[in-house]
Amino acid sequence: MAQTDIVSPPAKAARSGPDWVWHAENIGSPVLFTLGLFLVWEVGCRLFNVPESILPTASATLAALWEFRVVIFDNMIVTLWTTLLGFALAIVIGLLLGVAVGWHRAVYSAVYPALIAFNSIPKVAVVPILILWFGLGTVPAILTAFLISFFPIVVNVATGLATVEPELEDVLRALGAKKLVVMTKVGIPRSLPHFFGSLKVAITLAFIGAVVAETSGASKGLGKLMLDAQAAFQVPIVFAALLVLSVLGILLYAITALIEQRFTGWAHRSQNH
Amino acid sequence: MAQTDIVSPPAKAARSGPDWVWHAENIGSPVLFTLGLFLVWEVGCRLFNVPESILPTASATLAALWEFRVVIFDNMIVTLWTTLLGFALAIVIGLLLGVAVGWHRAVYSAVYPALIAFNSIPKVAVVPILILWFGLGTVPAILTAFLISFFPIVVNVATGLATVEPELEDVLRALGAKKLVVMTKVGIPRSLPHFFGSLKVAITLAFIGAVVAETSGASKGLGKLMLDAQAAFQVPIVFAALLVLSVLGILLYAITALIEQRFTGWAHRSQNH
Amino acid sequence: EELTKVRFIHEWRFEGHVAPYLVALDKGYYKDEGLDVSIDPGTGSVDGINRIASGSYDIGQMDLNALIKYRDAADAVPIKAVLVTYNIPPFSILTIKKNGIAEPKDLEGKILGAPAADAAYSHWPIFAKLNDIDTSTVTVENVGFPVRETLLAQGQVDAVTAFISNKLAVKAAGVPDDQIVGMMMSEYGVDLFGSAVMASPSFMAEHPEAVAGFVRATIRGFRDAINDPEGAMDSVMKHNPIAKRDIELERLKLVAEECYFTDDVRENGFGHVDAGRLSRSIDQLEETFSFTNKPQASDIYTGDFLPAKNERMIQ
Amino acid sequence: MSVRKGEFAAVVGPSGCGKSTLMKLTTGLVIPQKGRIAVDGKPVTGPLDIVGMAFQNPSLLPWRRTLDNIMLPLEIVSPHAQRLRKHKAEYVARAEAMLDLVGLGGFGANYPWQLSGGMQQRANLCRALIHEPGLLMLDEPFGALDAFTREELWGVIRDLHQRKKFTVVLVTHDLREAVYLADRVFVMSARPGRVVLEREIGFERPRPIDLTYTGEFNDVVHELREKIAEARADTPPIG
Amino acid sequence: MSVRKGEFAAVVGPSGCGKSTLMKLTTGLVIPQKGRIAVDGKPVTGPLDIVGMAFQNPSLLPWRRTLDNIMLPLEIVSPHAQRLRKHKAEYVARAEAMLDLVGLGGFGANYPWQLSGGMQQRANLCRALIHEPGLLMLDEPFGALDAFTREELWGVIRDLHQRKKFTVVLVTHDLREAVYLADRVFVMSARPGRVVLEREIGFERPRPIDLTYTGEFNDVVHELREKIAEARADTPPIG
Ligand SMILES: Nc1ncnc2c1ncn2[C@@H]1O[C@H](COP(=O)(O)OP(=O)(O)OP(=O)(O)O)[C@@H](O)[C@H]1O
Ligand SMILES: Nc1ncnc2c1ncn2[C@@H]1O[C@H](COP(=O)(O)OP(=O)(O)OP(=O)(O)O)[C@@H](O)[C@H]1O
Ligand SMILES: [Mg+2]
Ligand SMILES: [Mg+2]
Repeated sequence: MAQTDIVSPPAKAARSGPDWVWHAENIGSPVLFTLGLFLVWEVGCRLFNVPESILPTASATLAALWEFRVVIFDNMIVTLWTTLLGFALAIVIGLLLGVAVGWHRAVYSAVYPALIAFNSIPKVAVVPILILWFGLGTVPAILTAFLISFFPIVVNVATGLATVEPELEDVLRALGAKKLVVMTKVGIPRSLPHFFGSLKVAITLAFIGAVVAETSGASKGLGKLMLDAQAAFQVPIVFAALLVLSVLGILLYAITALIEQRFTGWAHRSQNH
Repeated sequence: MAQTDIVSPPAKAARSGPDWVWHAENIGSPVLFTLGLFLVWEVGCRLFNVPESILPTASATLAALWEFRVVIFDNMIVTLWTTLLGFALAIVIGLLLGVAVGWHRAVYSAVYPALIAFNSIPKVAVVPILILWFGLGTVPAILTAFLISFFPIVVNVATGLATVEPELEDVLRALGAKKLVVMTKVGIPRSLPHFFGSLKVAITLAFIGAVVAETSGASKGLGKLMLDAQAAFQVPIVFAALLVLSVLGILLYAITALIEQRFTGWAHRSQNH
Repeated sequence: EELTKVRFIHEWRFEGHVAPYLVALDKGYYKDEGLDVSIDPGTGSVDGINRIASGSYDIGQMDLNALIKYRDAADAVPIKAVLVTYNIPPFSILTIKKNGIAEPKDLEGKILGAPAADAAYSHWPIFAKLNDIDTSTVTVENVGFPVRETLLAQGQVDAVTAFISNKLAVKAAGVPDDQIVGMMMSEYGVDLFGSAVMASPSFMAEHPEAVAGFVRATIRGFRDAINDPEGAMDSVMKHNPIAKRDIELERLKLVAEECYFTDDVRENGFGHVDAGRLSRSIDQLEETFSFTNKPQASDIYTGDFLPAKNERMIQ
Repeated sequence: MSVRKGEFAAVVGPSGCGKSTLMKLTTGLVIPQKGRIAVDGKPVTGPLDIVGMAFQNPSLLPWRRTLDNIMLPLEIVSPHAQRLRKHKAEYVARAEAMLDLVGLGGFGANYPWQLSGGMQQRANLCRALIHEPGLLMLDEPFGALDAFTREELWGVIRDLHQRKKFTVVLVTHDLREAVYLADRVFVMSARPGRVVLEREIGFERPRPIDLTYTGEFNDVVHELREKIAEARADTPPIG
Repeated sequence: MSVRKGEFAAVVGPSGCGKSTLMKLTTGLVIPQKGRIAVDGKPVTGPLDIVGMAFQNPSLLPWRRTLDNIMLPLEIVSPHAQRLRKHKAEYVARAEAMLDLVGLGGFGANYPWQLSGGMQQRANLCRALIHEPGLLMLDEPFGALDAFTREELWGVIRDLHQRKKFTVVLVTHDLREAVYLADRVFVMSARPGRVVLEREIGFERPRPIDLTYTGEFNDVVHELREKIAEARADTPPIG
């Protein structure tokens, strides 16, 4: 006879697999995937006979990376520093602007179009103005990194605030909380997943901003190095620098992701994450 | 005697102000704000005697816009078309990749670092490779627009999927729905606010990508026009082109926002929106 | 009769000094040679040479020195120059009178603005060495192309490396004409050629007569542009509607005078190349560029497509 | 515990004892660390598609109107999923009839957040019923309803069960509800929840609502109540 | 309707009649389009800070642990907001005592989604009480609780009201609950909800729980039930 048997009372439920699965997925797969990419790069270059002046092979790039490690490292420090400052600025201002935009419909209507307009402009066009105002040196690069990366933060924070469930806000409003308090106690925590999502985009943009600015006027930095290398027909160095940029991007992303996990663990409780 | 009086039964609650407030906020404020920006631009340039070769006045820019409207318009059409194609590609691939990344932890671990690495690379460095492979025409510009703009979409869709409340997924899982169905019926609709947020960032980036690619090799487009104008000391034309880019950015954003309203109205029910 | 298609790329965008090609095109000189030529603007020699190498273009005008460096790579496509148009390269140092730089030596202790990708800057070490400049005392700032002249005008840098025609940009940045100083590197011992028409090896092999025809028609274009710069502006304006006519005219005249129509050309005809000078220039490049695979003059240039001297005289 | 096919089982127990978790285990939403669960003779290893579940928390999808929320199972469970597109009108009519049945006629076009708590709960119930599941799991489906609406819905469930003969597992806090509706009542103890009592309810079906006012009925309710109180006495009381 | 200071009022009525909306209107969360609402003699124009509200839907903030959720009002309402930082330990102790009181001792460190439905509702109740508000609004606070837990919490609320003399408005579906706890019961009709009946409950305070088993008590409950049934007869029944 068909029947529904339920033996033993509900125990603590198991949602995740054993340890080795976790390791395979979190360490194995990215390593394998990355190795795969390098292989494709190397084989592709050799197979299609891509000229070194356009895309050097992976091995040539790694060789250049090793040979010029000192120069590359020196310049990397400069770019990293510039990027981090610009990124920090972008977080602060992006968060403030996002909250302002999410605060009131009028601010939203007034500021948003201007922000979008500004962001449709290639930052390369803005760098010269910055250089003329702030002189050569690192300030224009920091500002470019900031200018290019704050917008995703604004948009995501504003979206997050706009989509807060009013029921949660009501909990605070019922206590007579002022709008600022509602914002800090509900709006902002609730928007943190959006915010951290935007940081992943922003950090990569900040790198691009710093490098682009360095190519238009700086005496150090990976952007400058890449131009020099290009002019000296040392294309493998250009790609070695790009590789370094990628690795930096991943590192900063990983740090961001760690902080994200710490702050938005509550939101990431789906089964597959 | 102090007491709590409740007269008349609960009627439909009023959450928004009268009509003219809406109009003032939605049309008045952006117009005023934009006019203000132009004024600051004009006065600032005159006051600080900014050389025209760096930043022409607003009036000179508008004059150039009018004088060269035909050339600018012709090139604009090219850039707009390029951008739209790249953006469309970014939406499709970004959505697919975002779903794939949100689908399984292993995909996430494997693909995400590579995506971030790729996105930390300035796209200017990639354009020559694209041109080499796809020739000069519009393909490299379309691809650049795509490459620069798909990442925010991936990140936001993945974040949206990762933060879906498991309770909502359970509704479908309880019906024996396969993962794909859970994804399409719950994951994706629930992530739409994240998705649309990313489109706002992506559309501005797509413009930047198209223009940057055009400056590296194209026979038409606003990027090419801006380079020509810069070289011909017609800096006001450069800024007229930037102005056009801004307006295009706003227009495309507005269209995106309309579609967003249509699809994610349910999520935007906070009081101030 | 069927016209032969020729895809041509110029190293730069359509400014006044590109007029010879545009004139030749507009006046039908290429058609006269049985050619159907398309002319595209470019974004510099490094990109341009790569595009010829990849087969996107058949012929181009690019910097000969960039070609020499390019050919050093083991996998380089054997592109060869067939007509040297810049008898003297436009590489120079620009400064302003009040900065007190009259001689190369005066650059010591000053700030030199130089875009890292600038072709002129790539020859700065040769220039410095030949003129005994102590480079450790010169501060080189990487300045982007768009701000180079403005920074010079603002005084943030004391001198810049540039093409001689960039004098016009310094003028546009507000420095009066008579205050601008242009130091041609060629006058201080940098003995290089400038840009040249170069063709892909496959095109040279398949259409040798088309290459010769292209060279002949181009020389006619140069002759016309040098003799009638005003008239040549019609072609420039046609192909670049946002250009300012008077500025481009000035640019053409300046480049023609300094680079195209030199004493050597006056005497030996347009496109004259002295094999010894070319060899010496490769040696000179070795000062700054470590060859692994040093090309010979004959690898770089061939005079096979050049018409007779009397056809190459400008006046 | 074990429930027979076609049986109406009720589960009662103190708050937090694991009733909702039990429901999730049975439907395969959660996989047990120890113990065994079988439905239809087969062990449960993942979600089952013959189940209709009304969660304790209504969990209506906020981007769908009430009607679309209710029709959700039809889009997923066969054979409806295959038939839905062709027979759209027929299914919409069915959903609307369903809404009428629970007193939500005319609210189909409202979004879930435009409904009151009790209305959401009723919509939730409709969603569990619409695809006529073989096994119906109801987690406190009437908690937010007033006594009269509740009694009317008792009738609805009772009649449906009578007609369709599906298996029902009902979690409730209302002993009268359990006794009136169920064939068997399981009583669970406080955390960690175990079944401490199992009581067959013998009243003949169909049961009229007046049954609940009979002494016989009240005796059963009181008997259960006392047994639960006894069981509670073994565990420390709250407060 | 009008509620006196210190009074314990109960509101009953069919699902969807507007009870929750009434609560929101009273606390100023929603501004009425017509009609007038006054608290403490002053018309309500925005949220009031003397109110403690337990929403029908627990609405615990998912990023805060249960204890932090309960302490939320202390961070906002004066004078606690000013004192909180200095007297942290004292307030934490108070919140923990509160949790113990409702049987959630030891669950303070859990996230809301780790609690069962009834536990969330109890946490919600704690949050409404912790800052000792002058006006307590409870929207079906015991809906998801079993009979025993519920009766224990009745006692908790009764004692608190006795001691602190605050004003309480309680929405409930349980007539026994209303009669046992309230000084006055308001009965609302179905949509559009109007107060159709107002009944003073005269039982002397403090009321022992045994009162609910007396005939006198049951008479009042039955009287109310019949009156409601009469009122319902005027509106079309559901189903
Ligand atoms: N996601 C979760 N993670 C960890 N613990 C949980 C989770 N969900 C529930 N629990 C715990 O499991 C126990 C049983 O919860 P369950 O929801 O099954 O109770 P219940 O019997 O339905 O109670 P109620 O009558 O209050 O709804 C509770 O003590 C709760 O704290
Ligand atoms: N946000 C809203 N927008 C539009 N209508 C709403 C909204 N919230 C509630 N309503 C409507 O107002 C009416 C009263 O709702 P309310 O939540 O006050 O009912 P209730 O008496 O609390 O019911 P229940 O006992 O089911 O909780 C309902 O018919 C509902 O559809
Ligand atoms: Mg439960
Ligand atoms: Mg309600």
